[in-house]
Amino acid sequence: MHIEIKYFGMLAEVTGCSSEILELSVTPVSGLKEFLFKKHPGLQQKDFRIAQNQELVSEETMLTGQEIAILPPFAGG
Amino acid sequence: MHIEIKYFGMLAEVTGCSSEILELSVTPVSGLKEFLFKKHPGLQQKDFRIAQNQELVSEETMLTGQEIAILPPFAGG
Amino acid sequence: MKTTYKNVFKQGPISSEFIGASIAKHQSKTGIGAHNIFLGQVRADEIDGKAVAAIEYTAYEEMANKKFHDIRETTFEKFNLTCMHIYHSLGTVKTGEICLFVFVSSPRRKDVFKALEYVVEAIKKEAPVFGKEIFEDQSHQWKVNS
Amino acid sequence: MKTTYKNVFKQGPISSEFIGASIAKHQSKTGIGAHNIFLGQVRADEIDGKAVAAIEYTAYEEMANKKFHDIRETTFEKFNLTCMHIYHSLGTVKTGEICLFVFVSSPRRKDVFKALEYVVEAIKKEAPVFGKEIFEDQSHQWKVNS
Repeated sequence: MHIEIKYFGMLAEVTGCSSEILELSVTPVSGLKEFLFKKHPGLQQKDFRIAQNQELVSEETMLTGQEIAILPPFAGG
Repeated sequence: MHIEIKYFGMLAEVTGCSSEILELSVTPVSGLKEFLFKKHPGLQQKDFRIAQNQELVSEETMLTGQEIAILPPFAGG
Repeated sequence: MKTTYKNVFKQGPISSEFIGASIAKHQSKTGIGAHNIFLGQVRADEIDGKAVAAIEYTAYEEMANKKFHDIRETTFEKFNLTCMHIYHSLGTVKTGEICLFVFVSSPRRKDVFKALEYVVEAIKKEAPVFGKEIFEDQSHQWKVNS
Repeated sequence: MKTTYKNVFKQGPISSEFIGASIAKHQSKTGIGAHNIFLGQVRADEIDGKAVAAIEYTAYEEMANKKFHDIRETTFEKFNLTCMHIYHSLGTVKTGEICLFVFVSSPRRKDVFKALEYVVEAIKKEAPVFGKEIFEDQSHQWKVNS
């Protein structure tokens, strides 16, 4: 399935883009991470969390095809 | 000795004045209170504290001749 | 010998423009990361069917300014603050108007929260300020802090 | 179907005039007795001998506005508040300028202190907002909340 992946802050610097559409099989988030580490090796050294459909998810959560965001540490305020 | 007594808020209403100079002998605050209760019987029903030279004092504190203030409950803010 | 302390009192309500200007003045202090502001506003409390229209503030000013000074000193000792300002109204303040403005600033937020609550509670408890609640029919009662 | 949430973000710094005007608007709410305001100000931190000149804020806006909405709902459930406003900057905010404005109001003071700290901590922890600290020499590093 096609999934839009958004990158924010320092992670957009690492990947060189603020979003991309990836072709992925149905997989838990852990599978997505493996995929991203291959495509953007720089992510491996980075601290980040993943949101699906604007909610933080864990490694075990299955991808649903909804928007994914790769989020560096928060720095609001 | 001559002592200036100041009254604030509802206590100025009770005594009908905001300050007066009294002729008092050397006495602890408890003696001052007895004197004031006779002069202004309305004070007996009121909740108040006494400051001497701008510091709250207790019944046992001796009068020094410095300014005395009779203070109703605080309501700042 | 009498020490003179900074005068915390302002005649009448504290305006929103004054508060805005006070905030603007802190923009040159670039070590500050967090401000915390408390505003006391006169509430239209209803008591026995009558609504409060205004509070008329009086104070034992010399003692109050000394107390405000002591509260400042103690607060600076206890918390890591860059600066601190206190203003309290005297005279008539109508419902909806502001009668107390406390402003603390620090490099970091944790300090401002604790410091501001400390200051406001100390003012309510220790400052000899008196409030006459004036009702719409011009009758009154004396306010007591809870 | 997508729900749209109130937009908390403002382009650039939050001005002291805006804050003053926001305070003025509350003078018609005569049930309010206490306001508490938190302001986050950009600090000229020095890191390895270089001073921060500005922070450039970006956010995952849709998620952040949803989070701000959730934080509002939870705060109203937990504390007795009359009203609450949150504004956060996007884009460049220079040192000394204000990037976060949180405003809570209640009939009584006890509620505003607890509520304001709760809201600010929740924003820092839960809102996907990112800050690029720009140094005077135009180099940068990414800010992380502590």
